[in-house]
Amino acid sequence: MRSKTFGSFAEAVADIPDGSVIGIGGFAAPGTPYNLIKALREQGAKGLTCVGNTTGGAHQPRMPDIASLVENGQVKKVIASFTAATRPTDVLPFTKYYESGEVEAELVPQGTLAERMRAAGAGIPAFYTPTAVGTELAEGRETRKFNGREMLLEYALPLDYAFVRAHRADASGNLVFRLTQRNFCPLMAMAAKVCIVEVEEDILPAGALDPDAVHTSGIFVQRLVKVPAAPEGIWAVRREERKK
Amino acid sequence: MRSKTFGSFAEAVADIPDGSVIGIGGFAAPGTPYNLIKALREQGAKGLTCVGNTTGGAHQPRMPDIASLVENGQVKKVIASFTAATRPTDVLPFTKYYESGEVEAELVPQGTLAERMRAAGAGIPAFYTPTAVGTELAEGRETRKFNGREMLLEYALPLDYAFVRAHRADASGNLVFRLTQRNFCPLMAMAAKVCIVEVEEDILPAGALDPDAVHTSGIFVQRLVKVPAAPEGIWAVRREERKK
Amino acid sequence: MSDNSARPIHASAPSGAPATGPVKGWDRQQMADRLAREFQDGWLVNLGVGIPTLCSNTDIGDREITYHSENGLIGYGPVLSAGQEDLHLVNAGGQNVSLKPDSVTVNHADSFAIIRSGRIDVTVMGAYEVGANGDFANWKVAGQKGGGIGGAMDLAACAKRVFIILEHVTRKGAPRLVPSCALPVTARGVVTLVATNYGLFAPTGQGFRVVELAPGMSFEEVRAATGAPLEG
Amino acid sequence: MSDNSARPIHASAPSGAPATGPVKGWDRQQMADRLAREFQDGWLVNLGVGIPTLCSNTDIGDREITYHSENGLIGYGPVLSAGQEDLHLVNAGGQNVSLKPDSVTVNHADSFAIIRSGRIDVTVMGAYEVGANGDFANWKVAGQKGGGIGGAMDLAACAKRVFIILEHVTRKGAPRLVPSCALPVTARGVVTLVATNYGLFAPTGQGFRVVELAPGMSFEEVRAATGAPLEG
Repeated sequence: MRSKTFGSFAEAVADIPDGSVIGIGGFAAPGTPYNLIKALREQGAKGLTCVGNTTGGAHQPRMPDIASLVENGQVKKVIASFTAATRPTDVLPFTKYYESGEVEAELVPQGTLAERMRAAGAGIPAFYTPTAVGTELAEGRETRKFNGREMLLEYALPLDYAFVRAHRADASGNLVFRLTQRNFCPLMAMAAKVCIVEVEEDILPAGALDPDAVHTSGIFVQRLVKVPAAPEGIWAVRREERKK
Repeated sequence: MRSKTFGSFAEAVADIPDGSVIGIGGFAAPGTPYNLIKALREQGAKGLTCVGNTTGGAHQPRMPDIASLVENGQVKKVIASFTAATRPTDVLPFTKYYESGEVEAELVPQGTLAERMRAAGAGIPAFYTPTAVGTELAEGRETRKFNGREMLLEYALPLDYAFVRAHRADASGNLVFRLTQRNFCPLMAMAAKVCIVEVEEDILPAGALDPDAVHTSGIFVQRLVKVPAAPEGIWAVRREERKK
Repeated sequence: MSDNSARPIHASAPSGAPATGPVKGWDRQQMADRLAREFQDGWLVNLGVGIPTLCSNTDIGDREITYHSENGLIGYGPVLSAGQEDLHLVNAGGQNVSLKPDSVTVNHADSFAIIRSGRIDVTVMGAYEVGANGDFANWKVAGQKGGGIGGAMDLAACAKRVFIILEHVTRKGAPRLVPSCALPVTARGVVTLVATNYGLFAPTGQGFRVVELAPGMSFEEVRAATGAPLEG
Repeated sequence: MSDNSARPIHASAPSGAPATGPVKGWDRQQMADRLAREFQDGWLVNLGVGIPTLCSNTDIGDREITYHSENGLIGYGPVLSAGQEDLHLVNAGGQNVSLKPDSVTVNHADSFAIIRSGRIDVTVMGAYEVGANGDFANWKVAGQKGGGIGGAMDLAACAKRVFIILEHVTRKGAPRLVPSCALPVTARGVVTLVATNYGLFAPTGQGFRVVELAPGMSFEEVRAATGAPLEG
């Protein structure tokens, strides 16, 4: 089997061209591919469309997130369920770039965002959902009644690349996530042409994972990079900071 | 916690009314709820709509299957991906009832059948698919082009009841399937108002299953019945027959 | 699953109103408690970030509630203190929660399948405004470009019941219970129960029916602070 | 993953044609072998029930092929003999197959997500008829009410390539390679390669191009048995 394992984050993201559409997994910390985002910031690709639940929070210390790519001038557009925090007093690093018009954004309800990527990965070009009917997000858009209830037409959201973080992987790219680390990650893997995974544990030989307990099949996974020990592994930084 | 465990298959199916829409899990033998089908045949509900991949094969010995409910006069309509075998010389027990007009049938491509139940369980009233475009199944139906490709509109398929067979379950109804036993079972559980499960192993206390390795959450599962040892467990019958 | 029953009920002053001598109105925990007492045995409940989270502190006896978090967590227990937490396990607010014996994790599409298919018995959310017509607004403030939706629109459109917790008036004293929302709505006609620091209310279409007044609040006082007709 | 390389190539007589002295045409295994040799390294392959299953017996050297079975099995190995089988593990034909080290199971919706999203590099199926226009028919015979679709329509509409294996003529000698199908089609314009007992052919729109003739078959002989123009 051709190895899917890359020796560094830099190598794993080296060929990503300008203008790519990249899904960034994670919900809060779990599943967020901090190392891959950091590598992409160093790689420098521009004109990116980044898809994620959020653009990153206002927490200190700052972690590598979509907003950090925005700050680095690499992002043209963001597709997310937040362009601002729910609490008006929390100011997200991203928000000013959007408000000033430097970066475009498409605001999508979280479940619709997940389902649009699942649809892309399932060959479904479009589907109907009750979510957002009657809101500003549905203005001027196509709706249709099913069983008397108005539904909004939503389109698949395909990705060029998915960046995800998994707990375990085998050499053929089968992935297992731990607890709430899973979130958007399997859907982004399905929706993407190329899925790049940062893996917390040592990459296992094929056969080490229970076939019934794999969350993402290796047919959706092209590249694996082992997360090094702290402090390079980044995660630990936040853990240490939290202890203070 | 209110117990979801029933003492017998008869009790678990006792209240199923005439006219119910029932999904029957399984693909070939794995996942097929033979014991529940047998109990439903004894229970006698009529005017049923049965949903499954097939109506059952021509194999001997006959196992409890949708066709056996048809033979018993309980079925009004079948929704399946086969009303006849692919090989014209294989005559399915069901086919003659359909050809004579005694039972209606809706023939649905297998992936569309799975996705229609998944949609019902996911609150998606309808979706578009490339499958069956340009075929007899699409005649007179609504299609639409996405990215230049013609797609067929398909509707969610909700169920009143799902009958499935699982390998392990805990007392709260969380299910784990083994190997290809999973097939349609989790989708039928999602699509149904009431999911009834025949469980191969002893029903486990809550906490015995890895939360990351559960295939169907207990919130989709209402009733559990432990499959008794052979020969009551039925499965073993076929295994023994095969050895002859 | 009332694991939180031993937790103290917060006894802070009513928020949004000065603490003046005798108890007047509900504090944040009491607003949450009042809604939580509506939860029925066996319900699947989704709690929004902020005050709604406090509903899980309420003692509701032996009623079994399963909490659903939209990031793919079905069934979870109390927030854990620093050092005790599992960093792979967070609720929708990013708090490190604990597992229950029957907890299950799923991906985001499966989590919202549960929401969209109407299996959430109640979602409890904060809001800026609630309309007498059952609309509410909680994702965008006036004049803002974009906003913060998260899972709110999915939950609001699809849960069996939508309960709202909010301060009865703004900091400037303007009513938050209004005939119809001025802000962009999150969903239309879905709210069935609203807890404020002044009491518990039900939108009726034309106004708000008083289900219960908080201690020390008079009907007249609440009517004056409500933007839509108050029904006794 | 050519685990089947040690298996003998079947040496039965060409099916659908009498065994007359010198070798003439391909038998079922040889038809399957010829298509399997088109499989490229790394492909994800779905084999239909019947003759297509024989493709997994073919020795294609060190090319790694992953077999997908629509009942939710990604990666599987040879069919096991009675007594050795795991009754929870079947392929799409209901045969008890074996696991490979990287095998994964998924549910039916996830299995068809793989198919519908175009990730199957090739699906190999049997058919009653193939049209020069790339249509094919394999789910319903003439005059039949209903039929047997299974996963064929999903696979045919969505796989990157559709290869067909069928006897060149019917038992009555009528051609199965025709300008366009008389039977209800499974999908339109999708077939790129057809193996028959007479050789390997590619639909061109107007006719069929001969990619390779089976041993002992002449162009003229095949042309006479083909319902659409044969191109050299």
